[in-house]
Amino acid sequence: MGSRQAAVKAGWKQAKPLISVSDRDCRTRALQLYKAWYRAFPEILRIQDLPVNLKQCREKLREEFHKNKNVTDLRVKDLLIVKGQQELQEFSKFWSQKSHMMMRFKETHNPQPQDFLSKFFSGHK
Amino acid sequence: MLRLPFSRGLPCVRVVWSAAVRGTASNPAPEKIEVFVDDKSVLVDPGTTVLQAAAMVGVEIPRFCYHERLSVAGNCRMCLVEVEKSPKPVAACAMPVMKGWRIKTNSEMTRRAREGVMEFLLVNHPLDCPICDQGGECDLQDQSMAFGSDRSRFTDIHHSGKRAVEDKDIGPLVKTIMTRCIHCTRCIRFASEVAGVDDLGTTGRGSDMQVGTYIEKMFLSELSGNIIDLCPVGALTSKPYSFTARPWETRKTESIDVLDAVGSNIIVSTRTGEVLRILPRLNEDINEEWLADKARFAYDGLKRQRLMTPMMRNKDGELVVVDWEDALIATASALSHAQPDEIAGIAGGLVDAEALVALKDLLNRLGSENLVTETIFPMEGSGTDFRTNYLANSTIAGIEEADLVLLVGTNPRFEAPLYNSRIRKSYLHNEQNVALLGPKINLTYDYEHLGDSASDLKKLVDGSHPFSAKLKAAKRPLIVLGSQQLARSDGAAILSHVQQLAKKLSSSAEPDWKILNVLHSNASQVAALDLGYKAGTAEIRQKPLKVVYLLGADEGTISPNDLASGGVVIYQGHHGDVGASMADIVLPGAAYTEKQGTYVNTEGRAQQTLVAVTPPGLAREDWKIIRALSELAGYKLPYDTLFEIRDRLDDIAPHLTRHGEVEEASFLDQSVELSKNIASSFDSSPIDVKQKHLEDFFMTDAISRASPTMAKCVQAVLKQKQSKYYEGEV
Amino acid sequence: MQSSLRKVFRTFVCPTRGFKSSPASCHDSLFVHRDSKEDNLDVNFEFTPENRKRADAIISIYPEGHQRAAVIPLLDLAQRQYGWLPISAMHHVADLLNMPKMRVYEVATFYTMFIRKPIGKFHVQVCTTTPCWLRGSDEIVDCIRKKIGADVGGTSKDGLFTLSEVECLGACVNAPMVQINDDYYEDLTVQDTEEILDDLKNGKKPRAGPRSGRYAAEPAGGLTSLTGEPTGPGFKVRPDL
Amino acid sequence: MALNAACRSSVLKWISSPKLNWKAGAPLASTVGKQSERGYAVDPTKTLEKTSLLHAEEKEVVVTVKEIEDLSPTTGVPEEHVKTRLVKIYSPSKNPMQSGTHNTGHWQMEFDTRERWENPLMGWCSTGDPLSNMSLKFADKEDAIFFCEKNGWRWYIEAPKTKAPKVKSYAHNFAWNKRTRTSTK
Amino acid sequence: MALDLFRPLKNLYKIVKQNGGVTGSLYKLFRQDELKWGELVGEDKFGNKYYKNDYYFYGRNRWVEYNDKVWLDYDGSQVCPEWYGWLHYKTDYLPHEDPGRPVYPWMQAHTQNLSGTRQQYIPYTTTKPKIEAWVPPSKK
Repeated sequence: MGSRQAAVKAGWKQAKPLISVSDRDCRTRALQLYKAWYRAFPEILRIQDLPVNLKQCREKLREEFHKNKNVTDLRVKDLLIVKGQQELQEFSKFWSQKSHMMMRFKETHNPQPQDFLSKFFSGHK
Repeated sequence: MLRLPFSRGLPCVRVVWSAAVRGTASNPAPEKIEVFVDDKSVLVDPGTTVLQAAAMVGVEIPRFCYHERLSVAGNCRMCLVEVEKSPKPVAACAMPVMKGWRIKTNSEMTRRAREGVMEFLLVNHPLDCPICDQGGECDLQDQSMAFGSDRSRFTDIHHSGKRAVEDKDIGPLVKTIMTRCIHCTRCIRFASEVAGVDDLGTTGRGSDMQVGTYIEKMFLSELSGNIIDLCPVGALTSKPYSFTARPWETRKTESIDVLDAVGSNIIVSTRTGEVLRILPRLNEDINEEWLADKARFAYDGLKRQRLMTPMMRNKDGELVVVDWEDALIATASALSHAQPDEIAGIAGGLVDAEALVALKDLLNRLGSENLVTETIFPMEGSGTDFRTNYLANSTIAGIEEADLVLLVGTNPRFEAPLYNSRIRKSYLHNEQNVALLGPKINLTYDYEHLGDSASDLKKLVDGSHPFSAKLKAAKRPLIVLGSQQLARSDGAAILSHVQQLAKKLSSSAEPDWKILNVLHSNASQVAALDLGYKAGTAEIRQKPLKVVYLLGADEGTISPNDLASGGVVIYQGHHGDVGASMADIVLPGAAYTEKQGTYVNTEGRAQQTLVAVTPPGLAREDWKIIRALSELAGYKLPYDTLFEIRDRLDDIAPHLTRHGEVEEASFLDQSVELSKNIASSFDSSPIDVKQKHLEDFFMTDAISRASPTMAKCVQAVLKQKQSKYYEGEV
Repeated sequence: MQSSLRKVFRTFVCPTRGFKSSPASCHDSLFVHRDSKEDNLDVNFEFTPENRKRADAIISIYPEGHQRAAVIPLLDLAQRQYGWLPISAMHHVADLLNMPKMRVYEVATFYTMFIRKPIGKFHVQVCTTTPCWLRGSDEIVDCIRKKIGADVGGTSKDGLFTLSEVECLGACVNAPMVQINDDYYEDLTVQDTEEILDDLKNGKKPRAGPRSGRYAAEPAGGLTSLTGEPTGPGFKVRPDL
Repeated sequence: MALNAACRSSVLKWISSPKLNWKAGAPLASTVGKQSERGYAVDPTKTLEKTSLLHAEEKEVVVTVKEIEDLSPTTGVPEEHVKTRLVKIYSPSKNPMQSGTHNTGHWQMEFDTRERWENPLMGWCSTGDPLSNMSLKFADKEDAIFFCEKNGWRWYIEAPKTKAPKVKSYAHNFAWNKRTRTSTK
Repeated sequence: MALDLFRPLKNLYKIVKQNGGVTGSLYKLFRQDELKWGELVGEDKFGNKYYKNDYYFYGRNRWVEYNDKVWLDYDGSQVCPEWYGWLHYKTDYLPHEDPGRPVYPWMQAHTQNLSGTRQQYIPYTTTKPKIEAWVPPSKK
């Protein structure tokens, strides 16, 4: 119980690694994943018959990687890499379909109001 | 296997027990005695019952008639347990433990005893669980699953021998299906001990015994709803809630009641965005486990007369529905076209601290200082500068420690029923004495009546009153001043005299004992005064008002005639009541079940309500309306989220964000000093209270006035008063 | 075949304990109050001056603060005065003792000897418990029934007699017996019963006690034991002591 | 055409390669930039493979991480439901309708209530809140706090209300000179 | 039997003849996308004509030609219930031949599917609002 209480106060701890053992290691994996995606896109585009071009795909790839640029935790990064890996496999094998890819290009829901007033006028937010 | 769950979750009880036992031992604790419950050793105080000792080690003994807050009856026999070397099982609820006893709560004898009791109870209990409202939260159901036999020997398939009892009509709140009654007598003990209304009893004997009122009579109590909770079976169920929902279908939100100034803890049960019922929630410091009828049953008022869309008066003077933009822009322009001193904000009795602080910030930014509450509090002397002046300083739980209570111009029974039930509890169990200065009313306990003349206060202060000797002799005296008296023209004199009396008594009382208590009648007053609102509308009515912003103010303390010509009344609130009918612009806000708001009760304890359902229609949380308005008026308030407005509250009054804790106030000496110069002339009119009778209790605010159930209660009470069997009790 | 054998076996050889309910044993009186012609709040009940004195005397027995213990004797007193206990009598007692009315109702409904509905002048209570029954209480009941023209629980047309069957009244030695108001009439025969009822009807008060000529509960055929003088000291004691 | 097909199958083969080595801290053999024989620079499956460490032996390896990881990027909870939600951590109170204390004594987390709306035809109720039915139970409150912190939710604690013990005695009903002497059962 | 090379032509002749010459046939072809010849077995109250020709394969040997008035707005629901059974091979009896067709007073007259028209059924809410709004008192 005591250790948990300490845990609430943000600090550092030693933990078993998920996959990577160092930041450098992790970076390597991230780059590898990025490259794998980069290279898999022509094939994915071909088999999925996506209505986007290669450039757009690669821009999107960059964007998706950049979304997580603020992640610092090694193990979270590892998990993200694993998930990216899974997804690559799913798309390459056509387990995920066209719509799953296109979801990335177009939000399926309307943009939510951001400032207080428009939130106030739009509903109970 | 089934017994396993009952023993779960009790380690925490044990901690509490031991902690509290340590805490309350003022005189040298008597030697503890050791007993063994299921071979687990436990040290208990002498006099502890077997059932309590078992609870300490986490063994929950089944029971029907035993209830922690009622006297021990020992008549259901469900708590029979085996004690080693005793030839017969003993009733755990009534038997004090003796040294070295070995209690066996899961032995063969115990189990057989329980099974036998269960069988007898079920012989005469109808098998109507599918149509019984208690189903799903029924002690009999649960315990027959856990401890009963798995087969029946009841072979009366022709239903010739099953007991049947006619139902009683005890009012519009409690539905009785007396055939289901298992004669635990909890309701009778509650009525007699807690409610102080000896109207329930058992008539007949043997298999003909029945619980009821003998004569046809309404259960005339402001706490009657609690017998629904107490009833372990479905004999007493809630009439408004009947056939509405099963307990497992509902979502429970733990919240706070705001219909009186006590701030009872409640559980709001909702389903499909609708409040279905309100139950009390345990809080030893406030409401124990009881709840007043208004708090429990006025929830249907939340579904009627609601303001759901913004409204504005058109050219014909009719309120018509508009959208938020229009309403807010019109409000903003009205505010910005008036001079700062022509704007006033009036806060009503059901407003949360967040909305109060938002309105105050907005009006202050506009340059206006005209922020008042509807309820009057004298501003002479130290006024509301010291919290000690307007709080129930001894706290609600503190009543139990007092040995003498002097009530001044208050009827706690209807102004704050749970405050009154505490006094009654102390009266019964702690031999507390009570005196009342005010009209003669029925408080459910005996009290010494000191007349109703305000000038007697002067005699009490200078010690010439016959009661002064008793006050002086008291070690822990308590003075409870009703907030209504402060609205009198001599309110300041009354307050100052009570303060002086408190000061005087503090010399003869125990050190650090707080004497002065002000009992408020609405939930928002303390928070408003804490935030720096002034009390009473008299002062601002003198000003040439152009814009009046009514924040849930429904008491009609101000009327459009008080405004300069072309004045605008803006009403923000949740019910169409007095305020909304006279408003030019209506902004729909949220009721207490629909917002996360802070309320401070009469003892100065900040607590928060939680969102059980979202506000209906276009209604919004109150502080958000003011925040949106501020942006349109060009004075944007610096908070967008609840966290940010809570930070703002924290800046002004840190205790407002410390939910659940009482912030003590102790500046009595200073305020007495400052109040000495107040003219001490009393009115000749006798001290009076508004709520003298039970029918005055039910409809006191916008929510309860909109409630059909409360209206039915008033009708039922008035009807009962026509009856020959009514004896002028309430 | 086998199963029916098993059934027989179960029934006779090892009967399982069966829980059987008796037919609904509804009490002949109601345990809620209903206003009626005879019993409502407009019925005026006050203790007569003598009874009031008695009541005060009863109350004075109990210590200060515990006067409500007098509720049973006072209700009894009220019943003796009025013949039965109307609701207004209960209220009067409650007011006298300053106790909640419900608590008085509880007492009045608990005890079967408090009668809460109109009753005849003479309450004939026939014991039909085993000893009396063996000695012919059935005939006595039949006789009374015929005589007063009302069934058990009923009142005769002239309002004089109410017949009830009661459990043992503790006079088994003088069975069969009836209790009429406060008096026991014992060792009855049908003829005796008729005589008693006739007397009461005619305003005479028949002598209470055994009708067989016995004084009290002594053996009917004279003493069978303890006939001689009691022996003196030293009876059958060893001579050397 | 045939070449293309061959390429495609090789890509698929890599990706579906079962040689995923999930062992934590295992050394990685291949490095970036090595040309594979099929002409692709990187084998995607290798990202999860062995790490090149000096000490190739499988020994206890530890990394230093933040005490409370922010798991929200990996949980799949929409961002608005991470940032705007408020979690209440509380110990549920006893059902006042019953004597038993089952389903109490643990800690529980619940999200703030969001709007529900009604189907205009049937009156059925819907909500757009994916977390409205998520109520997790924990043995103690630190666990609950830890969980919320990890997931990036704001939380607050509602202090549990406890019962005060009270001396009770059957004899009080019959006390000679106390007000607890009641005339009830 | 020798292959009758002229059979298609004969059929064409029959079809054209039955459908009212070349213009009539073209008209029907335009309306129904199909030209058939067969025996007219009856006509319902809506003016739809029912044909039968066992020359065609089972499943295509009974058909309806909708009333000319509806032009292209014909719809399966315009077949009246009496003919429905015959048309869908539920029975081989024609409506007037069928012995077991009771007529009850509660039977409603058949209408075609009105969806998409002004007469279509629009469901309305049957639930009471859970929360009643305040109606401001009117000055009038």
